[in-house]
Amino acid sequence: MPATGYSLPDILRHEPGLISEDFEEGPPRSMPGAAAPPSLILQLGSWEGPLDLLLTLARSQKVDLAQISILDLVEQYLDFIRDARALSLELAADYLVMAAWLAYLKSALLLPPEPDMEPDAQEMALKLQFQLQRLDAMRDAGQKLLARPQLGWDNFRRAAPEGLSTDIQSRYECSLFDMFSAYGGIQARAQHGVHVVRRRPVMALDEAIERLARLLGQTLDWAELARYLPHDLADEGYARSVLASSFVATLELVRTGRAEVSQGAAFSPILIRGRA
Amino acid sequence: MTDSAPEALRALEAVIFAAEAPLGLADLARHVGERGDLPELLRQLASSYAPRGIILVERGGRWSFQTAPDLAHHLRPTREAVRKLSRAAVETLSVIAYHEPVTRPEIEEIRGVAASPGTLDVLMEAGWVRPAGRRETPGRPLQYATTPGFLAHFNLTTRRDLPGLADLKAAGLLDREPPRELPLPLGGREE
Amino acid sequence: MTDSAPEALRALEAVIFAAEAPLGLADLARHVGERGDLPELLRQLASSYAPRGIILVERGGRWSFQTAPDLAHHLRPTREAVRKLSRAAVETLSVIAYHEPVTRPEIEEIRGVAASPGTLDVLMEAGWVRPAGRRETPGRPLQYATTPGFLAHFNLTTRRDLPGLADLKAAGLLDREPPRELPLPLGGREE
Repeated sequence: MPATGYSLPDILRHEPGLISEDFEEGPPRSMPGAAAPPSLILQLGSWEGPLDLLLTLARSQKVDLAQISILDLVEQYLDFIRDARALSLELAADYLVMAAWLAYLKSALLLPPEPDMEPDAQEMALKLQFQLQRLDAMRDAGQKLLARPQLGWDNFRRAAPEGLSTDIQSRYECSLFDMFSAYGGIQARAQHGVHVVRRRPVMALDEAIERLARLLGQTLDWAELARYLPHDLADEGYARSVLASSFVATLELVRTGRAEVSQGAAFSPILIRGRA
Repeated sequence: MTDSAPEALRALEAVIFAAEAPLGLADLARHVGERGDLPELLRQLASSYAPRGIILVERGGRWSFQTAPDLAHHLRPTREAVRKLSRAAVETLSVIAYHEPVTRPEIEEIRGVAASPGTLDVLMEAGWVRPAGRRETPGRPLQYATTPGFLAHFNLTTRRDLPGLADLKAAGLLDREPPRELPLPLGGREE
Repeated sequence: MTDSAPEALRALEAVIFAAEAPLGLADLARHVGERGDLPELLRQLASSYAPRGIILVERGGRWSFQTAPDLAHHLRPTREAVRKLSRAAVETLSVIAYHEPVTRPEIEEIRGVAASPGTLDVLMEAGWVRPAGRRETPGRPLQYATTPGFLAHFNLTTRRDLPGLADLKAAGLLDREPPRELPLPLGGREE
């Protein structure tokens, strides 16, 4: 029993010289036998692999591929390989693998069928014949395709068509509400701007210093800063300005040595007295 | 005309069709051979195409096929793209609507920001704003106003239908409080 | 057919004429509008061009004008010769066209050799072959199929027009496996 348990497609697809070029879509295929270095590959005539050679030999039988004798074909192939070796031609490994497989097929076909043999020899032969027919059909189809009128040779399209395009016309979306709220936004901004810009009644710092210094000169006792502020100021904004300016005035008087300031704790009343 | 004419016409139309540029009589003769009266054949071909969507035209002694001019809109169909107006554009539109005719410096003053150059263009492209003459003041600035298209788009009969400031306020559109002032930590004063 | 038909025909021919590539029904409808029965209008247009030197052809559901094949001799001098395809490329092309969608291992099985790296690239560069999704089998191999450009190049209206397709199918030669009921003409075996 030969050791060739490979199914036919595995053998046919195997090409040692291209083994490094694996396909993106599949894992590397397992290789029967040792990898032959690429230098061993020999293009036998113009055959593209053993199946091509088989097909050429089959066609030499000058019968329909459907009627071909697989046994005769096997003999032809094995003879061919023998002749090639006699001529010391180096054969690519896959031609030899095919030869081994065909020798196995031949013996399987000639011996009484073994019931538990997998795969069945008849089936293998059938598959080989199918593959030969299919390859032949594809070759034939390729030639028929090439015989058809071809664009750019038999007929032509326009060389420089203008092309089509689509003009985009913008339509703007804006609702009445969008517009009103935008205008409202402008008005609100403008009103806010008035708060910032309009000149308000303020007590200037110079005025506060002068006033505080005058009041302090009359007493040397500690007193709350608030007591020195004018009372009953109707304008709250002005009152705040007076408070702020008077506080800064206090600091200025302390800095120049004309007053002392004291605060017991954060946020507790600020006490102030004049220095003689 | 001999009965080879249809063949010559077919060859002529194929050659002119596939050519990279309009072909003169010499080019045509080289491709289809000297068959009869080329100008006459071209006239026949042109008249057979006249009612079609493709026409044969002569320009400066050179012939080419082109599409019939009245079908241009099929070759460049327009597709509407809906775009939202920018905030600046909406604001500018509202200022023009409430203050027209209004000059650009006035728009900028009311909005409180300088107008970007494209804003008025967008409003004019939308068909809502038009130039409305020059104001007879120094510099003669251009004025802008709204269009009938503006009224139509917003379903307004006249500009008088625009709500007044009081209406806007009542609708809550003016109630944008300025930020509250920070409390002063100086104490004393409140008591 | 309403009396708008001639207008629709004119628009159709102008659009197809001006287009840079063959147009499908959806493209055509976008350009000429939904006017009546587009396929019927296209058939009318095609038959009105049939005797001319320019013909209207359908290739893979896309329509284009091209010159009539019998006039090639008038046109060829102006064009470069088409690139010659290698035998492997032609064979690979026919395997893909008749078996699509087909994976690379299947192509190699049918051809009996490993594909050389350049073959599929050449076919894809020519615009005749495209990746056509992955097959949902272990390894999820990429599948290949032909393009409308392939049909256009070889003047095929649809894949059904591939030479001998029906016969090959009937003979079971496009199946993945040999048909079970095939007789066994094993020659010598019977004696």
